[in-house]
Amino acid sequence: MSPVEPVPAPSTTVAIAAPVVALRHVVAVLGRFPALAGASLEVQAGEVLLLKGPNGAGKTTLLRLCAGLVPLVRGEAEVLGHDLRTDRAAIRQHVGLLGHQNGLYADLSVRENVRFWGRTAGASDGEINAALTQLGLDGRLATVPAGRLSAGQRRRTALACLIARRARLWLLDEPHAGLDADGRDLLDDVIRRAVGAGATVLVASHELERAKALATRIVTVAGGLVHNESPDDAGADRGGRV
Amino acid sequence: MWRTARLVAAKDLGIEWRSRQVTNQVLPFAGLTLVLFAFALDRDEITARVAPGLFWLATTFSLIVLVQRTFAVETADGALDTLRVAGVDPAGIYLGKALALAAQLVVLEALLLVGVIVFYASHIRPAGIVLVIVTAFLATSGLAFVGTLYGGLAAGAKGRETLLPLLLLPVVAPVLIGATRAFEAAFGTRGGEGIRAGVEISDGWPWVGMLAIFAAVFGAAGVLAFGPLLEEA
Amino acid sequence: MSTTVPNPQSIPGTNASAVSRRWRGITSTGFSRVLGVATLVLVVWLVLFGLLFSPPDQTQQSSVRIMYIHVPTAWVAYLAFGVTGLSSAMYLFRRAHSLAWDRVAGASAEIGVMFMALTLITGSLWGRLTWGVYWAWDARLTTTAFLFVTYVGYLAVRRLGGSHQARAKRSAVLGLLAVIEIPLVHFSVELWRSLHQEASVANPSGDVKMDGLMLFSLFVGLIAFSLLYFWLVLHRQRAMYLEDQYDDADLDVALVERRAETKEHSRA
Amino acid sequence: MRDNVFVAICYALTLGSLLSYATVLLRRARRAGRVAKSEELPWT
Repeated sequence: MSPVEPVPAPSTTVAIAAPVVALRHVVAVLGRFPALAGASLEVQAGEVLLLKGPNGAGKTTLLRLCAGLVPLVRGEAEVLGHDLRTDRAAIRQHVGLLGHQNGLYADLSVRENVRFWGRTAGASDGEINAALTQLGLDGRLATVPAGRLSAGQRRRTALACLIARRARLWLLDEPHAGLDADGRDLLDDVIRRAVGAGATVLVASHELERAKALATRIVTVAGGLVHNESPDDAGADRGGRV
Repeated sequence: MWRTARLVAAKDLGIEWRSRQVTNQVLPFAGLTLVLFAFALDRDEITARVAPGLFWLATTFSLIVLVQRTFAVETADGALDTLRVAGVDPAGIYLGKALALAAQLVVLEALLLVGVIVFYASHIRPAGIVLVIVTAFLATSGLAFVGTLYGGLAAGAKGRETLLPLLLLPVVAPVLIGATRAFEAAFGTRGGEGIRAGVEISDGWPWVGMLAIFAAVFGAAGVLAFGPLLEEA
Repeated sequence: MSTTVPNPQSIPGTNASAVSRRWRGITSTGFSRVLGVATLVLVVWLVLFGLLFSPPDQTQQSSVRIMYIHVPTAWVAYLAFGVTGLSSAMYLFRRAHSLAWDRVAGASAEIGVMFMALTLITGSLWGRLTWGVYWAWDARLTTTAFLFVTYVGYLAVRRLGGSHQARAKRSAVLGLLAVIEIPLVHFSVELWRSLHQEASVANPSGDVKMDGLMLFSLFVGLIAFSLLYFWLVLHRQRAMYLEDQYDDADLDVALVERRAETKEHSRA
Repeated sequence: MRDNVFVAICYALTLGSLLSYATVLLRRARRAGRVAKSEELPWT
């Protein structure tokens, strides 16, 4: 697969197609606790949306809801044209979720992990190897069992699995956590390539300086609600204030 | 569906091949239960007479340990969530995991059979070999289907370690009864009357029929029910 | 928000009998009160007939009186599990996925387990008197014990939590699986018992010659316990509805607190 | 004599447990009902 040269972040005046994510007053509960208490959000195709906000604000639940893992208690939610109330499973082929846990099999080697997750999404061996090389995992590291990797290396392996899935909607929950400097550069490059290939990305992160460089829009999630920030303070390419 | 099943089965067996946890821990556990039974029952005529029952009891207890292991692998690093997000056909996951579980069970049963012959001086009538193999195959597939189905149900639950035996043991009762009676028909102690006076090989076959029904019913039920169960785990 | 407990349609004229007035609860309505009174009358009637009026049996003497309790509880237990299986199927296969079916399944299972326990206890006591042994591996008894353990597991799964819909779907699937297991277990135990030559003891009541009055008392028992079952399911299902409402009401309160939380956040 | 004792146990046990279950049920319903507004209950 020929390396795609990084495309500058698309301008925000993208044609208003059907929104990739459309949430209206969504309530979702974790046990008894209303993690999402009437959140509303709309994300257009190709956007890189940064979710800012304190811990326990509901960011993780919001991402898991968009991935169809959390049932909707109230409100309406549509992802990639599918109504989450009636059919949560249909969207899952097109969605890639990177949560706090990496979802790796400790006993299997890096290559076997990425091959397994890639195969489940129908990726060919070529794409799997490309994902490995892109994350710098194709050398000696590929044969090391995932259990023996450092946190950063496990994050990269999880990212490689994500790339091999070629998802249209990326849901990244604090992807920078645990990555060293060049790991973060790799991550930003991966996100840019994904957007270049037409994916939409939702990033929940506390690393604001780095994430802002990528984000086309920033919203704050607090108390289970989404508060839209004014779009002008997003996107380094428009010289937005920090 | 079958592609996913092969994929998941290969992954499970790959994990077992790498970690060797089943071979190093579960197989000795099964052998140990045979020895403990011998201690408890003390006299040889008794153990020889109930050898088939002890064989399937040891297999059933090992089944619980194997099922807990196969789903612990999934929940260890959140792979269960990633499996759901992968959007693969749940029936494929079910069949894959059942296949891997069945493979491990067959290896376990082969060793147990040797153990039973050695420890309990049981003797399989030459004509009974076919019955033993067919019974073992059907009972194993039944146990694997039921184990994977209820393992999936209990996988995400909080008290899953104690919930699984409570759910699984009543359900495997028919297999325990059927497989043991079929084995009794195949076994025969050296000299002396058979396990039960006048038990012929042919008496075993109706039980094999029942085991086949059990495996078929739970195979179909699993394919249908595993998806919704995995969804809520 | 305190709610007075008005009885929306207090039945003018017919003052509800003392018993039902004491039990007036939020879940009772005209119909449930009538059902409750009828059940009470029939149960009292059963006790009188069972203990006093019906003649002792020639062979079993007065131990046959246990039959008037044992057989109805067994009948209700099997009825309850039938209802649970049916409503589980209704919940799963109806597009509406209405939680009412799930509540009926849960209520019926809970009551079924209680009746099943009573059946096992009274059965073994009766067995002690008639056969001299508390338990016999008889096909019906074994299946009953198996059902009891299966539905204890079902209730354990119901308490696993998660949203109401998640609980409902998981319980419904397990409810159907339990129904599939019943014939399998019964068939295998039946086949197993046929191996043993001694007379397979069908049921202690098998060798009791039923004359008019005994049959009548048994009949009263069946009716009384069936009505009691429906009355209990009715109330239990409504109590579950209120508990779910209670959870949702909790949810509204929690939502209000949650939103208040954001105000301090944005002000801070 | 033992027959009568067993019979008494059966009757007392069955009726006692059913009665206690019913009262627990109604009490729990009343407690849960305190919050729900009684007008919109589906069965009234």
